[in-house]
Amino acid sequence: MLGLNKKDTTLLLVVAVLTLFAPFILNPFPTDSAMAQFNAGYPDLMQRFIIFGIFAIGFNILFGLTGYLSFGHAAFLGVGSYSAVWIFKLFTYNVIPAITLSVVIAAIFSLIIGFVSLRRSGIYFSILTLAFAQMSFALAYSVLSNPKFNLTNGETGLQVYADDPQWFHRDSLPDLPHLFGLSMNSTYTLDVGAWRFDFNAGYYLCAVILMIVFFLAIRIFRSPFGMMLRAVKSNQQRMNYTGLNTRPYTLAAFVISGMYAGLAGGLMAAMDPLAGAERMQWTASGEVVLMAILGGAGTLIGPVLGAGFIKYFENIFSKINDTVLHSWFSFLPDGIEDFMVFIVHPFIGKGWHLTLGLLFMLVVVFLPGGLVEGGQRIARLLKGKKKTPPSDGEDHHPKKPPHVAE
Amino acid sequence: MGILEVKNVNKNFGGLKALSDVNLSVRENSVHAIIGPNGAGKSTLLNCLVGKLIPDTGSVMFDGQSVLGRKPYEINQMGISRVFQTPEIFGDLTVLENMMIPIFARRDGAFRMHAYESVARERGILEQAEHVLEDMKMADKRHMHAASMSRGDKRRLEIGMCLSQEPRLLLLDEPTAGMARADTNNTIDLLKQIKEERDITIAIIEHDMHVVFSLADRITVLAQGTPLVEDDPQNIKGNPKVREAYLGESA
Amino acid sequence: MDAFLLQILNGLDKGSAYALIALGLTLIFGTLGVVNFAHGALFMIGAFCAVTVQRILNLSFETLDLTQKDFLGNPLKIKTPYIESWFGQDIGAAIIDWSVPLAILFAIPIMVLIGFVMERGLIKHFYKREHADQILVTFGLAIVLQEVVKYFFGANPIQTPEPSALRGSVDLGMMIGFQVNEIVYPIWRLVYFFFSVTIIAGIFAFLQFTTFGMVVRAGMADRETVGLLGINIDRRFTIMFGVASAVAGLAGVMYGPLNPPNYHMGMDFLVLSFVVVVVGGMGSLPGAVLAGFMLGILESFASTTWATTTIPGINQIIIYLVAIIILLTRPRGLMGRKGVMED
Amino acid sequence: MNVKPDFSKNANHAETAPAFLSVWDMHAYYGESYIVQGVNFNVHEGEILALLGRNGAGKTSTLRAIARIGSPLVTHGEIWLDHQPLHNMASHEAASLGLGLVPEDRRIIPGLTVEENLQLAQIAPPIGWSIERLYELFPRLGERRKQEGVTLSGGEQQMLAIARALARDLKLLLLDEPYEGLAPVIVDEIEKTLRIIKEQGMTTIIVEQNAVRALQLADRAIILDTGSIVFDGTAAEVLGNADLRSEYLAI
Amino acid sequence: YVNEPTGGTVTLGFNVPQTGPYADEGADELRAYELAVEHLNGGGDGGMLNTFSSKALQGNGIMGKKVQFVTGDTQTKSDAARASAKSMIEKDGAIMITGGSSSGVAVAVQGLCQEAGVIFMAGLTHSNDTTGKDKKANGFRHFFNAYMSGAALAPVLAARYGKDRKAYHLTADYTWGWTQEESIKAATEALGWETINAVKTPLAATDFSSYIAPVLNSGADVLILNHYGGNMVNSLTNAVQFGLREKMVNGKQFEIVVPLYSRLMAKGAGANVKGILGSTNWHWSLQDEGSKAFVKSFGTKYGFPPSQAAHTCYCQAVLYADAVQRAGSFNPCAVEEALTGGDSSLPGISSAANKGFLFDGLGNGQTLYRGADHQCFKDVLVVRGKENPTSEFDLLEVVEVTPAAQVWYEPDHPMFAGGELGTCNPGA
Ligand SMILES: Nc1ncnc2c1ncn2[C@@H]1O[C@H](COP(=O)(O)OP(=O)(O)OP(=O)(O)O)[C@@H](O)[C@H]1O
Ligand SMILES: Nc1ncnc2c1ncn2[C@@H]1O[C@H](COP(=O)(O)OP(=O)(O)OP(=O)(O)O)[C@@H](O)[C@H]1O
Ligand SMILES: [Mg+2]
Ligand SMILES: [Mg+2]
Repeated sequence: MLGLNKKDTTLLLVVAVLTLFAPFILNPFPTDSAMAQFNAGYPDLMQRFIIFGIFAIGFNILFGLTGYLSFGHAAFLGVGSYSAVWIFKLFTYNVIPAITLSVVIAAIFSLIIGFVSLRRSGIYFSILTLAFAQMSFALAYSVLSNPKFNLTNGETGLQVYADDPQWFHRDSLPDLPHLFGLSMNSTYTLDVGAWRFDFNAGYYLCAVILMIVFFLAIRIFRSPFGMMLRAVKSNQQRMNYTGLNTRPYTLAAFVISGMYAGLAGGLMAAMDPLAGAERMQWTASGEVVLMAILGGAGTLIGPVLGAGFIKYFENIFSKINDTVLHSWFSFLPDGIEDFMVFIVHPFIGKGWHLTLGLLFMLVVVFLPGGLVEGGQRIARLLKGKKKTPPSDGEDHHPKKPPHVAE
Repeated sequence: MGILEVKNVNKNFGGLKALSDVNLSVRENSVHAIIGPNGAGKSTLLNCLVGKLIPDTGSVMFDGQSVLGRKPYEINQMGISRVFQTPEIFGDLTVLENMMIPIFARRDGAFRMHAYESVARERGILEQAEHVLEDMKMADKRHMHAASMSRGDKRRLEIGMCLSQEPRLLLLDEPTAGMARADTNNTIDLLKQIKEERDITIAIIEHDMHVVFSLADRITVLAQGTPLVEDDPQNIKGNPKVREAYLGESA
Repeated sequence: MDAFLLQILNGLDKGSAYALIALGLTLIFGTLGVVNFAHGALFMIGAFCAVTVQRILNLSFETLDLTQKDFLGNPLKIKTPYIESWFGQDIGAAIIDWSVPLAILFAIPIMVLIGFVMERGLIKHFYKREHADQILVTFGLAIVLQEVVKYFFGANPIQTPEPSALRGSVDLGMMIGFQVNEIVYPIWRLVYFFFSVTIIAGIFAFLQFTTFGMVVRAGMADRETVGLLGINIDRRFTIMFGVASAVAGLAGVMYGPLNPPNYHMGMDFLVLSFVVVVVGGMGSLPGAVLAGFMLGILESFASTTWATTTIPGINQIIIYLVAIIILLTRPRGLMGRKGVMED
Repeated sequence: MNVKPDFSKNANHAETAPAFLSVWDMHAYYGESYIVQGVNFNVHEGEILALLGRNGAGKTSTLRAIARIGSPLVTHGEIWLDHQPLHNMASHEAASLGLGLVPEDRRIIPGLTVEENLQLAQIAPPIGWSIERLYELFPRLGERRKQEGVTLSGGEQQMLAIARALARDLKLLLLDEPYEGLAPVIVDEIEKTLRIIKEQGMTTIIVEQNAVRALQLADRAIILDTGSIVFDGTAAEVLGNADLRSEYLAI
Repeated sequence: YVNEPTGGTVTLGFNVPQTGPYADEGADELRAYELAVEHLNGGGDGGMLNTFSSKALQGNGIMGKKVQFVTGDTQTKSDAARASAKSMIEKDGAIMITGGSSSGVAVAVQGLCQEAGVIFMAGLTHSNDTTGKDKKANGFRHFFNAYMSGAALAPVLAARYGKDRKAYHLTADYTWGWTQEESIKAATEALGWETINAVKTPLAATDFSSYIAPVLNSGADVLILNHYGGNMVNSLTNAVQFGLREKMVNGKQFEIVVPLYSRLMAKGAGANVKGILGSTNWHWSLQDEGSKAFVKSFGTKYGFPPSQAAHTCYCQAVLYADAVQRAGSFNPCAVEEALTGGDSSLPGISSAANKGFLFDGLGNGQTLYRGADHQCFKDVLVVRGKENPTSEFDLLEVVEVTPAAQVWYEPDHPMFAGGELGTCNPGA
């Protein structure tokens, strides 16, 4: 289907089903139960899963295929967000022009930064991208938000104000980002018994876009272009002496992944019309690196899983507080209840970072291929412990032989 | 006038004269062997031909065009392919993929962004790659990761990759080193066959005299960066200077 | 001229912190090839060694003072450190006063131990893994270390003052013929500078005048072959880790009086120290030190009013700008070795 | 045709092992691929053993397994060297017993000069030939002592790899294709050296594609095919057995 | 309206920094909120509910509905704070969001609440913009602001340090820093001080030596640190290290001023704060009934006195509850009307804008929640680092309580101009 082989078609279908039914899948617990705390099926978080999924997929096109580890990808996401909000401010709340411009501006930025940074490889490349992103962040945070020339509105983030021109805005349209009148935050809520499911317009826009870009990512991975990128990763030298110019290949990959980042940034602004400078900080760039590795760099679905994992912890675990704990353990005798709360306390609420850090370590130590490997192991167990036959070249995370002479 | 003309090439590394005043002319459709003691500058000369090194002085003309100042990929696009002394392959890719890449390079040039097409649909290229694998007797290894092959196999793969490009000039740096005798013989046959079938010129560096004398039409002996003699194989064999400097008594 | 000298001093002083942290990092990152995102955390733990020593020395018993009231109106509890009651008030107070220098003695074994445990328990399994995996595991470790410290010490900065004898500033300018108040510099900052120079010299001597450095470099390039030559490279890597960890820790201990430690100070330095190491060139110790001092000085100059009015915001981006310029003009940073982390 | 070791599974092999080096039922894997499939052989003190076979037969893997390099991973079997259980040792411990390997891809350490590469070999005991003496054996290396090892020519690197092994005081020398890339005169030279050290009592295993040369040097020969031994006998037997030669060695 | 509480409970969202540099401040805010919830639900000793001038609250929750709460982590990042607030609104059905420890976050979350149609009760936010150019109908600020700091501090500075002073400013290079600098500069210049230089320091700076070093021979005799949090702790520590406080310049003792103090940060700066003047919104040593009651119930529960952040958060929770109760509805528009729509005014100020909801008994004396911009007007404290602290909490002493009238400004004051309050948004 769509020019994909059977395996990829299945993968795409699985992703499609998962995203379309996410409002159900992510809200497995009745709204009033103690476990409802773990429900993730509310619009904002679902949108974030998708948006960061797109960001991570794009990052992985660069990192997973070429091995170039960019430590400044958040800059493109930030630039995308700023562009989108500027469209909202100047022209219209319609998301189509905003998202389009995000992608275009991010492409221009990544073309420039990529062109310069790709003159170096390895760690030198990483630090160059980091430096560009940190400069963008610093400029956005203060210099570009000075009262005379306020491009970014600094610390607070760029917002739409009532007195902004919005030339193409009409009163009949929602006062929030919308798709030809369909407001991005309009949500249809379905109550089924004790359960509640939210179907949000913005989420479904993101979901459709995700499916498109995921499909494109599959095509890229399976294309001659993708093969060339993997060849660059494997041996640039041989590539050159084989008559292929590596620079345009890597630059193209860089720009494509920058466009994905810009798209994610644009969508982020479309879901919530604010563009903050922290989006460009190194921690944000680091986050997408972690997402890709955590999920399984070089795999198609891994980065999406990694993105979901991190965002889930950030949004769900940070909200568990002692009161919630007490309600969970209230069935226990008082002393034991307090003891349990005491034990769990450091890992939730303000301790969610600790949990995340521990999980990072556990995943890399026990699942060298990332979450995808975890999934494969489970699948293998279910299939009855058969060793998988040697892959047929379809498997895109070739285990490198140990780099003894690196 | 040969297809490859090397004129007055000099190359120094620091104080070391690796190549001094090298002149070489390789006739079209011939096999030209370059032999000589270790460290004579043979690989350095090859490096100057493919753009890995730039000679300090001198000129290198391929088919009437200068190769100097061109990037390696441009030189390859001119029709020069090279096999390295230590195998250079795409270790993370499968053998089949390794074989496809040079064919893409020949078809599409230095850069072409087929980002939406599928590798699996590139029937022509797949077939061609399979064909070369058959020739190299490696078809059974097509889905192996290239890095996990034994070294002899890696070398055969690299030769295959270069042949698949149908180059006009093929540069081989010790192609059969570490190769089993059976495969060495295969390779000799293959090269002979290719030379007959195609319009190809081969320059080969080898320490295995069996290979050199089976293939070469002409031999240049390089010593300490300068050509010592250039002659037909039979004359080289008998040349006392060469025997002393290079061949030793056992040859 | 005086302003110039002053910023040079500042630069040397900032630079000595950068150089020291980068030196530790380059031992692990540039030499062992492990992308250690936990290095900042080691620096932070060093600083908290000083906090801990200070806390231990300040362990107190409480007496009630009925004449004063606390915020709830109860009698005020007066704390007296045990040290003061054991050694008398003067000596006790003096010991507490010197808690930061004393912490050095405490920090060295602790940091070396942390380095050993970290290497044996975790990093050892990651030498052959991809850099990406190293990033993930060390970043996870950094978060964990940081959160543990936060759990015990809170998020606020904690004062770890220098001994009162070394507090305050000296008028260096007057000594060399300038006017009063023209070049005034804090004593502890001068101490920090000389301390780092000493440590840097020590590490250089250790690696230069012994074969240790060569062996470790060789081991990083090709562990297998070094093992075949009868060298137990694992042990040397562990030692290297211990040394690097101690260097980071000492940098942290002495840094406390300059700026009060908090649990995230490591992260604040992390990115910067990577930049310093890479600008210095991978695998080069002198490079890291040079880059540390250079960036320190440039940063100081960029923060002068003259610089910020000429190019607004230059103080925010100077380090990154310089990094870009250097990396584009010199392929391997200032003095990087070929082939180290270039792919 | 496999040799049966003279010891049973449970005996204390240290006493019963008849030979200087005994490899008993060794199995080894690279990840999931089963490479060395139950290899048994003995080498007596002072003997030179030639280990022959096609590309990918498992020769290198066998040597690496004996040298205790972690890959391939030996999952079963025992290796005794001079009554010491090598199979329980890490590679640096094996090396300190006097085992040395000249690896097939030379493994010159990047970033170190020629001299440093040699010095590195003399950091841990037992120390063998002095560096000056090695320079006498390979004058070429002496001339290049300050050059970075990896920029040497292929043959020079091979000399360095051999010199580095001799810089240690060895009981057992494992040579993986030592003649590869060397000019015939140098090969003669090295062969002479090997004979000299043999006379001094060194035990050697040599893997070589140039089977004839290896067999002329060796006392005994083993032929490997897909990870198991298919022949174990004297070198003369191989030279005399045309079937064997043509089937496995193509000579 | 959005998230109308239907059952027997009502959910409030407490959105505070739980990770990052302000985590301790956030933790203190959270303690205050929990205390407020306890008091609202009739537990504990009732705290300031007993001293609060409005007696609408019954101790039975809000309008008879038991108060529940959810917590979230702002990470002191606009994005994360908005994500957290959104989850409270979308997932937990929170009817009001409150908290925060920085102005950037407050403005970002305030904007979100306006769009989503819930009430935002700002926590610690000191920038003029929160109720200036970024004010929103659904947002309310109890905390004081940079302008007020300047207005309160300037006379005290003049009285103590004289009118002939030369000031050198170091300013955190982001919006709060700028409004702080603008405010204090205006206030001190009005008194006759001269501004020698105003230098912006990068937000990420951890060491300020290169900014401090030139101060001494710039001719300035006062250093004003427009820094907060970690920046303030470090810049002050550095300034003291450079020996500025012992120097005589222009024949005068060199002085340092920290316009915005917080006790938690003062603790971080340790002995360096001794004798240094600044302003705060509130301090536990205040002796009015409200403050005493609050310190008592907080101190009894947690074992140490509350910070100003805790105080303002507690007040905001109580003020919100009270407004709902008085309005008889959770509808944000009704709440806005009850909270700021009144006609009462602060005594002694003649201004058309002096109109809103007047209350007392929450510390700070008589307080007006002004209708025009949703900013509270009340007494502002000028404090000084204590020379001989008796305990680890006893770091600041109140030098002067500046009356509300002195920090009053008109809603159209240039430092606050630009934004529009808009109209309340009840959401769906
Ligand atoms: N980058 C370099 N720096 C310094 N010297 C070099 C460098 N590259 C090569 N050389 C020296 O130049 C000489 C010629 O080297 P080259 O590799 O061309 O020899 P070769 O003829 O190919 O020998 P072999 O048959 O052993 O491969 C050698 O002595 C080598 O040490
Ligand atoms: N790192 C590796 N991972 C997986 N398989 C490997 C690896 N290295 C070698 N092999 C496989 O092990 C088999 C034996 O390889 P080995 O290198 O021992 O052969 P060899 O006899 O030395 O061959 P050659 O003469 O080509 O050097 C080969 O089939 C090869 O594909
Ligand atoms: Mg060569
Ligand atoms: Mg081999």
